[in-house]
Amino acid sequence: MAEIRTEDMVLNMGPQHPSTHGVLRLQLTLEGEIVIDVKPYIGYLHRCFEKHTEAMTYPQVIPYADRMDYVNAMSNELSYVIAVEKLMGIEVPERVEYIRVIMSELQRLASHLLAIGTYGNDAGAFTPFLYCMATRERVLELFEITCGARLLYNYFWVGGLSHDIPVNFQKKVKEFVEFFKPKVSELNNLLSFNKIFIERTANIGILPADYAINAGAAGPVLRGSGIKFDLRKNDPYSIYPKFDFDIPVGQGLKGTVGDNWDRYMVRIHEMEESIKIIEQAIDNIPEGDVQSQIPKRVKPPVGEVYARTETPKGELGYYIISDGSLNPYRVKARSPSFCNLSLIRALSKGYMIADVVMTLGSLDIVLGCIDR
Amino acid sequence: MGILNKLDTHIEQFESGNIIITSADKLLNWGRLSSMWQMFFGLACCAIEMMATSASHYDLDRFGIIPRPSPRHIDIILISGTVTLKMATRIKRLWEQMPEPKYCLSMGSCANCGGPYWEHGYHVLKGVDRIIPVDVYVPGCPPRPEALLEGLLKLQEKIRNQSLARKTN
Amino acid sequence: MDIKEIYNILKLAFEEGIGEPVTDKPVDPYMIIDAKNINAVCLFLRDEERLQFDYLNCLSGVDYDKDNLAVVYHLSSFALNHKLVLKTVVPKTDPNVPTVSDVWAAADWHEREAYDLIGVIFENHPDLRRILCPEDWEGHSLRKDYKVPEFYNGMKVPY
Amino acid sequence: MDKFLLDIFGSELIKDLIIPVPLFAFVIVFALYAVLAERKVSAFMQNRPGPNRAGGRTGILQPIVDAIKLLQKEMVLPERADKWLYWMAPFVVFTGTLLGFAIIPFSSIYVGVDLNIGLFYFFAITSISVVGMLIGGWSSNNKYSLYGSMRSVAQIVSYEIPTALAALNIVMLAGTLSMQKFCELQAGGIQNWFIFGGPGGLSKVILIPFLVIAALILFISTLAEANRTPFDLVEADSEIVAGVHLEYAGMQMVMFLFAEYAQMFAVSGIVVTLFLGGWQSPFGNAIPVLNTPWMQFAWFIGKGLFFVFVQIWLRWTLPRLRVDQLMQLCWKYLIPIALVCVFAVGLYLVL
Repeated sequence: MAEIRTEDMVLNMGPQHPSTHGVLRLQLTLEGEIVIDVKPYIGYLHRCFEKHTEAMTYPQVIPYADRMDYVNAMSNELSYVIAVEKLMGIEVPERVEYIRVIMSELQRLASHLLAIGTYGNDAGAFTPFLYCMATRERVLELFEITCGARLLYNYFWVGGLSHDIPVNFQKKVKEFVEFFKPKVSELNNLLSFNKIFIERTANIGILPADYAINAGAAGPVLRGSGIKFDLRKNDPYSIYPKFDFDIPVGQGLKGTVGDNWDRYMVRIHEMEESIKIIEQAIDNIPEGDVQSQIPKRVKPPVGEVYARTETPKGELGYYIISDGSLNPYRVKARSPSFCNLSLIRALSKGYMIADVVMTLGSLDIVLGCIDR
Repeated sequence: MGILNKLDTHIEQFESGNIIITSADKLLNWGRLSSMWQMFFGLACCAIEMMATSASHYDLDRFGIIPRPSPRHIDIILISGTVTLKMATRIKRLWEQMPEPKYCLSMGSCANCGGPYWEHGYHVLKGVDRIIPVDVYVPGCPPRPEALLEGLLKLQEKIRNQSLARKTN
Repeated sequence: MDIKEIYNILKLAFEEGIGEPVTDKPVDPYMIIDAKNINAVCLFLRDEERLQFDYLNCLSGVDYDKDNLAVVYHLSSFALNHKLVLKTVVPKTDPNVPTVSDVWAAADWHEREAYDLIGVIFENHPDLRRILCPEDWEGHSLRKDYKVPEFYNGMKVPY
Repeated sequence: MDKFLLDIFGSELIKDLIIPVPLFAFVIVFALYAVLAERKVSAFMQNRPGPNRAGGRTGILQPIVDAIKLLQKEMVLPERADKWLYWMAPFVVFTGTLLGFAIIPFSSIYVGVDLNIGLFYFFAITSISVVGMLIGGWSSNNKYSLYGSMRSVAQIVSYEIPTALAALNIVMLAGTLSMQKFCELQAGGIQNWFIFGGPGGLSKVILIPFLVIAALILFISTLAEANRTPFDLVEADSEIVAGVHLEYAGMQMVMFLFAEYAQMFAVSGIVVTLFLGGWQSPFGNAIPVLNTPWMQFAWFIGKGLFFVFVQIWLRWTLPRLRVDQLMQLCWKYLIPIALVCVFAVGLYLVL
């Protein structure tokens, strides 16, 4: 009998595909349903962030930093302003620090809610997505009363804030915290401990700890592999040392340490921790002027700085080179999604098409952050 | 409008304002405007607001707008975000894959004219209308969900005034 | 561990190609390493018991000055919780730097990005292609002398 | 009914032409409004209003509007598609489903055709839609469609087995394959439904657990045959975009959708007929008003719609399975359990 010739199927997923979370293109080489190789192609949202920074003054870069990782704009701003403040040696008032921490933790909630919701959608459950979006809407409401914008805020400025929090902000946040607490268990009942969902996520896309470090994984992806590393604790910035919170890590409860379910669960637990931080911070906001330290002209001395913060996606670092003028000489953003996405190839070999989708969702990428 | 264009030759004989044509127009327009299926497709920041608009709080389903994953099933494409040069050819192809009658709504400054990337964005297409025809522009960076809804209502208005007999684009 | 101590350790291990640490400018001190040494130095930094730089935070390509390009490595260690900045400077006419993607897998995409935007060529890189810009893009866009093209594939680029 | 129509028209041919008309109308109306029901039910489950512009607050005209719009859509023939097969596929799929309706007993006076091998016919004829899906997926010349059709074939063919095994229990108990006979046998109230052992003495009690399990298996596997979540791998949005009907536009896509929604009711009809008394009132003849032929329509359709609701409910609650897990569920769980049920019922009948 003549030998039957077989060919691998090459399937292009994206740049427009419901579950690539934006404009990512994955080139899958398939053998039936089994994935032999994945080649990610990025750059479909390359908006020249780094070129823009060279033409803008330092404060003008903040809105562009917003637009990098557009689902957690506050954290992006925080990272950038901390970098510039470090370069200029500015000490910001404590009130500003408190507000920044509260805002970035709220932003963490919003970002994780979106990540979890879209993850449910990847698994085929559409309802959790809408539940998460409805909860997220309440967070956006808080941002809206503070700075008027829902998504991209330009709220943190170098040395301060664009304006103070509104009068009833603390009351609203407390109301929100009370509203949010039962939502986590609701989400657990709806999705996390669903038998089918566990079947779909546990033991899939296992990321060993040593490879996670070597490949530069960050944030929940790193912690999902069981590494207790969080910049808020390990390389503290702002006033995080003042707060008491845990670092959730993946424990392999339903499968192996570092599988999709662990990464997912780390996000659920992080939301609980964020609520803890907000509760501790909201009552202790000191009085003060949020704009007293804002410099008239942001003109850092010649030098360079690499500042990193823990965004919901992981370590976001800005490497800024200043040549002493009003514009940065070079700004390079080390985006967490960029490093996390580069893992997809190693994580999805040998699994099925449906698993690639789930693994991609568990990495929680935002293309704006990857392509910049 | 492809199908409308084809019909054009046959109904030239009717004067515009013919009572049968007008009623048929109304019915057909009503069908198109009340059931605009959109593409399950987002580009950038605006996509998040688009998702928020179709979620429970604002609920696009009220207007009969549901997301469909395939370009063959849809009537309206929401260009939600920055169109880069690398993506532009793909968007053009998507547009060509959509069956007539089709509409395009450009959401946000980036899709309208390049937005904040207009000057130094060497890799950004300065407005999606350079590659595909746009029916409604929604300004904002990003537009609030209310603004997107307003844009969709404007598009409905536009469809309402279209006609089999006379082309209004 | 202080950058001075790291310098001393490196100085003992490598005879040449390790620059004096620059500490006078704010904020991060750095060392300039010769391009030809960079892979060996990085491997040493990762595997040396006292240093253990197991994590590559960031790898940036920089248009350093009129004639030179630079690659900047931000390293940190999980085990010992210290940081280090390395630089390597190459002329624009011959921008060849050995890859470190065999030392840290994280460097793979960062190097492709630096190649794409700055034009540093990483020797022995497994898959050195453009990553952000399209394959047929011309020029390296983050160079200071970069000119925006008039047209790309028939689409007008400037506003 | 046959006799009545024959008396009026006096011709077999006209009678045969008239009989399917209400059936066809029912399928179309049901499919249209099942789409609306899905949107409304999902809206209710997701705290949102759902369609409420076309036709007032209830959105009652939304399906009509969708239909008007889809009629205006351009028919697209993808480049390099196999033209004839491409045009044919939606019709094959829809016809296969529609033919299945022929033996669904809506009432004691109305059934498309009361075949003596009705159930067997149903399983045979609905498999035609698999062929349609295979044709559609292949001829579209799209890899996603191809994956969708391959999945659909694997899935539907596998799930035929547990479906047939679960139905076999009732066939053995009833000793017939005729759909009307199944219903007639379950007369006399809820205790005589086959899910509760069917008509018989006290000894039937030992059958009840097996039959409940068989009913569940039948429901689950028919869910898979109708390609509904959690088994909607054929059109899994997040993996293979829309699967088989990815390349179809306008009315052709509607044919696929109609087939899917019609199939939902058809499989519910099978579950209802086999296990839940078909068109029998749960009160038997205790309340004769509720058991007139016209009320039987209401009972049957009501029971059917309940299962359709359950299908929608599941769809908006559960994530979907993976391909291998789907097969695992079928071959490792459903088939062995169904076999146990068959043995138990057989043993009972022998003894």
